[in-house]
Amino acid sequence: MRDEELRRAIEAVVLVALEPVAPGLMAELFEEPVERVDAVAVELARRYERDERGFVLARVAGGWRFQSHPDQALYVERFANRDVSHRLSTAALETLAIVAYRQPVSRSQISALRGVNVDGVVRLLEQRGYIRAVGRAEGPGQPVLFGTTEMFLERLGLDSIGDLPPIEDFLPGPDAVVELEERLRPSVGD
Amino acid sequence: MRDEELRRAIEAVVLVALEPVAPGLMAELFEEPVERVDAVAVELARRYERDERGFVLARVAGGWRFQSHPDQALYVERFANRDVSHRLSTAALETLAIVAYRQPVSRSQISALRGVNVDGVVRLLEQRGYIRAVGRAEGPGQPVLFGTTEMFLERLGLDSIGDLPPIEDFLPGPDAVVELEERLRPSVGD
Amino acid sequence: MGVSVSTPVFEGPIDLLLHLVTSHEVDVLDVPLAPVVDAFVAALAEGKDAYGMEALSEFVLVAAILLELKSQRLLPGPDDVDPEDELVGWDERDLLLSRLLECRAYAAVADTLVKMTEAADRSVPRLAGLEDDFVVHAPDLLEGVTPGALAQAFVAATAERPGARIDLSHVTVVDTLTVSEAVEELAAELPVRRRVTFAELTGHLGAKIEVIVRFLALLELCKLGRVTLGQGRTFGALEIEWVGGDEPVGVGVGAIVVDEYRG
Repeated sequence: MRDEELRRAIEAVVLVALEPVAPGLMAELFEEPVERVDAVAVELARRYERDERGFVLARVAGGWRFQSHPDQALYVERFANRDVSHRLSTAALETLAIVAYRQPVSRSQISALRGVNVDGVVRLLEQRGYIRAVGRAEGPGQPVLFGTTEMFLERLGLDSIGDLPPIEDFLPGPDAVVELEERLRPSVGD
Repeated sequence: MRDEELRRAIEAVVLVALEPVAPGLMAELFEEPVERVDAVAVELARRYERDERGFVLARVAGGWRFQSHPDQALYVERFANRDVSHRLSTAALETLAIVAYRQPVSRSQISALRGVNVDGVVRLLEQRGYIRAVGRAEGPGQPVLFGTTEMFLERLGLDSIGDLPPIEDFLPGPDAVVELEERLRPSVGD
Repeated sequence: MGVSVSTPVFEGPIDLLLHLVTSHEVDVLDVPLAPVVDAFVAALAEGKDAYGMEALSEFVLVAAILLELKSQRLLPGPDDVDPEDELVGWDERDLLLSRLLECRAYAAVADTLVKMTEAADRSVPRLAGLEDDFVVHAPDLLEGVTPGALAQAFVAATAERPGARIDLSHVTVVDTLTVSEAVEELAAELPVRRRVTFAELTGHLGAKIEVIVRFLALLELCKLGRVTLGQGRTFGALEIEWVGGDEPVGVGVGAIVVDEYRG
């Protein structure tokens, strides 16, 4: 298959898909190496961007999908009358962050970190489809372990969980750590 | 709005639409004369054809929509018939159950019950022929209402929708409540 | 963060106070915690509408961390301790330290997640799918799905949402427990069993709050001289013996405070 043919086939299949299409699946459909499919898709996405199309070919949750260009948000929102009111509370967001970076993680592990009971928040995140039970821990009680979902990736526009910004970037710097430690040192003999 | 801007806006809105978008609606959204919108859309469709895109911008049922290029039918059909999963996902089954018991029901009503966006799942059920649009609700936006199909009844071996098991049978009955209560009460004297 | 505190060394929002304490600008020993509590009570008095549950619970979290910090600092330093005990102290401190750091990091990440979501929200995926004229021969996805399974799916889909619950009567049994009720139950049960451990007495209970209420009820009975409580060794099983004879325990006649606890 020539590059041009491959490009057209990708355009057609991604257009009719309801979910991001994995390069591996396209490779099977087109009987071409997955690296080639991905390379052509990357080039195609670049091409749309250069041509200033109103849509983009985006890499989300491990696959390719068409979506409207961010700078057309005004018209798209007007058209779709979408409610983006599904804002999460700070507590829910911080819990979601813990699940995202610590997965798989149990309720009590999250609780221990947040210092509060998180049952309600975990349930909410589960109902919204951002996290799900991914297994059970060994040991007493075999608590349920949670991880993030494909939908979480889609909502954040991420290709994979590895694309989250490194947590180290958000940790207080070494100076702050040293100082914090000083504070916590039991003051021997004073 | 310049022609280029109008083109981008059309591309974005038609891409996200679930049904063909009437030029009149776009004219309202973009605050431009309908003739201009249509002229730009016609030119855009020609442009795609000339560039040999894998999709076309087609005039269908009084509106514009994207669809795969006819000469890509082989791959699209392969994709549509791929053997990914033989079973409905939990999300799809729950959505189907809501349509079955609550019909006629709109996307946003299902969304409100499930707590997540259901556009993709509804689309899947529709394309598989288990549900279909049965009318439109009155009121703002006149949302499409969905109901189950004959095929759905056939697959479940039902004569009519009235033969679905009463939902009350699946809620915890008074007996279960009493039993549960007994179990929770400290068993005096044993 | 809405709740402010006022202390001799600091005046302002409580999370800023925590920040200052952890970043060495205010000595935690200089912060009297009483004004912090006063601020909380004042906030409550203003009504939760003034701050919202979110801000108030955040306040409690921060206040708890402050308290933890302060108690760490106030505890006398180990004196003549064997190295192992000292290590225990280090462990706790390290745990607290890493928890504070991690909490801080996740709070910062949460802001970034919002920004990412907002950016992603500006794009809408195409969900129109396949044109109608394509024939899908894919296998029947409803294979093996019975009408009953569908009904169960409906119950699952609708019962999950807190607003859509149909019957909660069976839950309220667990939800509201009074110590006086527990006292009555124990007064009926214990004379029969005579000697029993706390674990045996509460082993069948599901909710933690039930166990707690039984424990409070036992303390009441102990106060009334109806039971003796004993523990053979530290962390050993709590043994309960009925010594109260057969007279009925007068509940609700004024002798026992009738507290209600909600799970």
